[in-house]
Amino acid sequence: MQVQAPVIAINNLTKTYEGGAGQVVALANVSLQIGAGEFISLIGPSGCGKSTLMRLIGDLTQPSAGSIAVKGKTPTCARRDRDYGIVFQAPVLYDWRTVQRNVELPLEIMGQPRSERARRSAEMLKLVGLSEFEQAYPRQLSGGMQQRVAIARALVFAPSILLMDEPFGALDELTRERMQGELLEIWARTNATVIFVTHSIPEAVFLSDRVVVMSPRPGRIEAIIPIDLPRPRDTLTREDPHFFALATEVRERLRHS
Amino acid sequence: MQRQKRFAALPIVALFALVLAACGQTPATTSPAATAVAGSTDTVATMAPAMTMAATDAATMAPAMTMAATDAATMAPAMTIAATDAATMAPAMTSTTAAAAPAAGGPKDKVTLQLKWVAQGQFAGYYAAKEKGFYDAENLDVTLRPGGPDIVPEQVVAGGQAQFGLDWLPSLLSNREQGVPLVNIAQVFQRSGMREISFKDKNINAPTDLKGKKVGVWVGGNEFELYAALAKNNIDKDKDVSIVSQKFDMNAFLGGELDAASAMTFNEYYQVLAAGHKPEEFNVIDFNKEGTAMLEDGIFTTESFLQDAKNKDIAARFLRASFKGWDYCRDNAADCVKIVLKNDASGVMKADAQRWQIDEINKLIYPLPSCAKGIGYMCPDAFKQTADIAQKFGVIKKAPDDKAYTQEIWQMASAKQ
Amino acid sequence: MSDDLILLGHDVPAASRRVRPLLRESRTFAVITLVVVIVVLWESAKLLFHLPDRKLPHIGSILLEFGTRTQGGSGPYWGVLMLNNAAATLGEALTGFVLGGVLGCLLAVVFTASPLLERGLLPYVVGSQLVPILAIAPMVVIGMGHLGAPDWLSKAIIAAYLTFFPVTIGMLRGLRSAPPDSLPLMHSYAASSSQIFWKLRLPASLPYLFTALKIAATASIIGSIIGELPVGAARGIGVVVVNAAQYYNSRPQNLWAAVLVASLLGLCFYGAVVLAERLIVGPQAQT
Amino acid sequence: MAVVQANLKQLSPAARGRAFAWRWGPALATLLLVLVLWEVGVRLFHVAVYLLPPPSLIGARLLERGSFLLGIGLYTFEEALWGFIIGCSLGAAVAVLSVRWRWIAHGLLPFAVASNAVPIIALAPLVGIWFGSTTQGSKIVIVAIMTFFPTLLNTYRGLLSPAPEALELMHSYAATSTQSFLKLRVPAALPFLFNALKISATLSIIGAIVSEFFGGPLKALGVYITSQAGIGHYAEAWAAIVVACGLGMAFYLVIVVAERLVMPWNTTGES
Repeated sequence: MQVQAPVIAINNLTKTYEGGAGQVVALANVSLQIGAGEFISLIGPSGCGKSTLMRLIGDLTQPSAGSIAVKGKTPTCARRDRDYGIVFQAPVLYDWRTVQRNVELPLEIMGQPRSERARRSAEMLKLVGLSEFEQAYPRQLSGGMQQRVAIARALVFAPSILLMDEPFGALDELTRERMQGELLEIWARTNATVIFVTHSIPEAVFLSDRVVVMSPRPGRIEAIIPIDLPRPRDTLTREDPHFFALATEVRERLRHS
Repeated sequence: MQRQKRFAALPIVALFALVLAACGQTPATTSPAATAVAGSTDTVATMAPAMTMAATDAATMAPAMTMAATDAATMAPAMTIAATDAATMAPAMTSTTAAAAPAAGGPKDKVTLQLKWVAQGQFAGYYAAKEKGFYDAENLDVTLRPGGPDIVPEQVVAGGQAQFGLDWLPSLLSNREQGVPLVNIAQVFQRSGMREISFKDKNINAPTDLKGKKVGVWVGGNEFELYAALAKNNIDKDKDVSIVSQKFDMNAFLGGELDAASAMTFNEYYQVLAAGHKPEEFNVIDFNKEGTAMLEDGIFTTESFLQDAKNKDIAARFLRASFKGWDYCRDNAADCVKIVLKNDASGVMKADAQRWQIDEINKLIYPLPSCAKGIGYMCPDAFKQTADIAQKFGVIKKAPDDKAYTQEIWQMASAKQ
Repeated sequence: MSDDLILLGHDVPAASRRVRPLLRESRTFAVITLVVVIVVLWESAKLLFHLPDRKLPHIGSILLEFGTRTQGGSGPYWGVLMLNNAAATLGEALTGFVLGGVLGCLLAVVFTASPLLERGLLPYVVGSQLVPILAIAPMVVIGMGHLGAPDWLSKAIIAAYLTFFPVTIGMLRGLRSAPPDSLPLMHSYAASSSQIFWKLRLPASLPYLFTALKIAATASIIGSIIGELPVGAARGIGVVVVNAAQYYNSRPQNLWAAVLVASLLGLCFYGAVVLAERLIVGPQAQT
Repeated sequence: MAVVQANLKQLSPAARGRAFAWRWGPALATLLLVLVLWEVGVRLFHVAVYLLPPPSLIGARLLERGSFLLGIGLYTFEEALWGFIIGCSLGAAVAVLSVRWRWIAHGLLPFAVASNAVPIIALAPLVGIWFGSTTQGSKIVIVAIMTFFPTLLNTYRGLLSPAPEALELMHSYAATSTQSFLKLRVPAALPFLFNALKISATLSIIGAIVSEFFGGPLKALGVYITSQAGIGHYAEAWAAIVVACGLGMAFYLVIVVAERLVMPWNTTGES
């Protein structure tokens, strides 16, 4: 769990927006080091800046002050090097593409040959358990299946960093737990570093190596809680007293924020 | 809260709708009346009290009174149904009006004349009759209803929105054959004003030269003089020439699209001259000379209208006053130009054009041909020529019966004069 | 097909609404720029290609036309006459707008209440717009006249014919636009169907209704001109267009000016509906 | 929703027949009812032919002059088609430019909206003066103007329709702007474009007929309608109007079929 060579190094990051009623400080002086292959959850109440932090890492928005280094590069360079796979709360699949072609989309943009694309997408769809649905259109799938396609699409080009913004937020509890298990299995087979934004305490505890608790107005880090539950984690993990203890700690921290 | 606010605003929507409705009514109800009465303020002054009541206070109108308001254009829908068709007039009222001698007060007879085209010099006689009080003197309240590019006066009259209409005889015959019982009561234009003109360089000196050319004509009733001239010269209008529908302006002709174009002497011909051309630049085919001229503007009404003796009287008075209007324009062309311009709601017309128009129109009426016993007289031979040509060239399938025109009204009009 | 007639009413994409004040400024600027560009292009094209007035009169002479006097120099100014004609057209259009608007709303309410009627009639509501109304305008005027309608009403009915369609479609969408859970909510209050209509469906439909009314406003002007032009009338823009076209060779600026007035009339009516929308639906209303 | 669609395809023939009957039955019944009432009403009340000919008479003329009417219909359709092609492609092209350079949009879109207020019928004589009132040119230009603005507005909206996340996704792949345009904006705009094409299809037929009102050869549908109505041949005029409606509907349906072929994923685009 030790952070030696951080993949992502965030220093004194500040982000302000010009709002209707003057400036809104979304993030104030946030510093965080994330190690290679680490699974980090960002948790906090609405408006604590957790999504903003993720978007800053992913080069989807620019910081007002402070710095981010991703593998020693700026986020923009990292993005150009295709280091990021992003999954949003909504699956954001392209209606006009079949499941297979949705998964192939990033490879297409990166100019991979057709055969390679087909191979990789088949592999990814197998990983998320959707091999039978290659030729289906997104609208023909359920919400959970669509989100699995989105995950397959995010992983298909083997990005080193996976940014997930409440990806299971819209799913029902059982599907959500199953997806969490699947996500851990997939993650185990890749070497990706995951930054996972969530509202759910059990979800954060179950998935993460460390849970970053954030507080609002202005957004800052309240606490970083290491999760020392053994891996691989499964249904039994959720019933472990230590799991409850960690969840309680996160809850306490959140309440104080 | 937002929803509440929207809901609270609903009365405003309703109010807005009401205001819109009110605005919609105001100009519309006043417009026909305003133009119809324009310039003849004395109309109102000479109106009998009873009539004023009937026309203004719709709510208190007794059923028997509806006939007094025959002017469909100024009426609200509910009233007009009973009012438009003069043939259905209440017997009680018939006696009153029939007894009314010309200019002897009493309720004025409201009638409408459907013109063939927009207000212009072509109809100067009717506008003059109205403006100069000739209709008033005959105890008539006449509305002149302007036409448009696609209005067919025959249909308006048959539909009951006007008692009298103005159109070319072949068109009347064609409509009559389609089962529309119309009858010509006066033939105002004794000569054809229609020409087929072309620039000299097209070398079109006679109808035979139209072969292979692009020839413009007004379709929908005014094409038959040309068709007859073509047929007379053994030219198949569907194969040997390219007939093109030309619309209310000479731009296609001046722009070089058409080899030849139809032009009325009083209107389109002037327009090409006004565009800066000289008469000597054109070849003109005159259907009068080609022997395919047909009778143009004539006054007609429905057979059913004339079934009532009282209506015959109205028609006779209408003709008498209209003829007086034409005579006035023959003698006072300059004044008639002013009258026409005053009635041009569009404000587009210029005095010189209308002067030309009235002068040319006068040539179509005067001097009266030898067969005519007076202005508006239908010469039987002229009728026969038009009917023959119309039949020969497919405007109508069989010869018109003798009810297509009547001289009776014309005789009534001239007898009392 | 229905959707996009409605879409025609919007012009500001949802995403850019956030930056409204900035956008509006740049928009005003862009519009002014474009007007200037058009004027410059117009006049320079005339100069460069030696376009005669018959093809393209000077902008100045078109505008000056409004200040000339009619009836051989002794009558009212042409601009005044044009106002008179515009008022006649507007009167018909307003009547048609109200008639068509009411009919459209009624149809939409009936269709919402009865799926059977919707399936039976809606295809013909859509199909009605396939009929070339200009071609049958004379028949409409004569037919309506036969039934006793005065001339202006026949023209208003033609305007209503073009107006009711977007209103029906827009209102239908609007009445169905209530958020999915709001209906069960109303049911939970044991609301009567008329309460549901007045408190939920109708307020929810207002934005859609106004979008449709904006289209209907311009359609009603077009409709009344279509009624006037082929059939003739005592007054109206359609009459001016026919007359001006007839005398185009001697005075081309008349026709251009008439088209200008017709367009302004449509724009003003459109603007009036936008204004009403702001007042009734509130400032969040889209343009 | 997805499940429902899957089921529709698996329905038994009988059930599909019932679904079809429910979908179109009321409309067909209305048509029959209207035709019967029209015919009976005209005969019962002795409505004059020049007011409203009975449907049987219109039908008879339609059969009698079918090939002729279709011939003149095709002449008019040719104008509509060319105007449609020019207007729609220009509209789509300007929409693309407007998305690329927003100042074009800011300057042009208010005019596009305002253009709805311009009565094209008032403009027609001017177009005739420029492009020839009796030739096909002016008709094509009028149809092009009529179809240009709806296509422009709809395509523009369609190109701007992708959700911000969809654009961010492209951004995260470091896609070039051409790539995001071709792979995201263009396909996302297709439903909007097809909606515009559907409106334009019917508008183009109407537009061609309206412009023929201002002059044209006898073999044009619009000229035929007005000329026949002018000499009291109402059944002929109505038969031609039926042909015009039929052409508009056929053109519309062609676009609907094209839409289904081009956008197999879009199964909800019916109206």
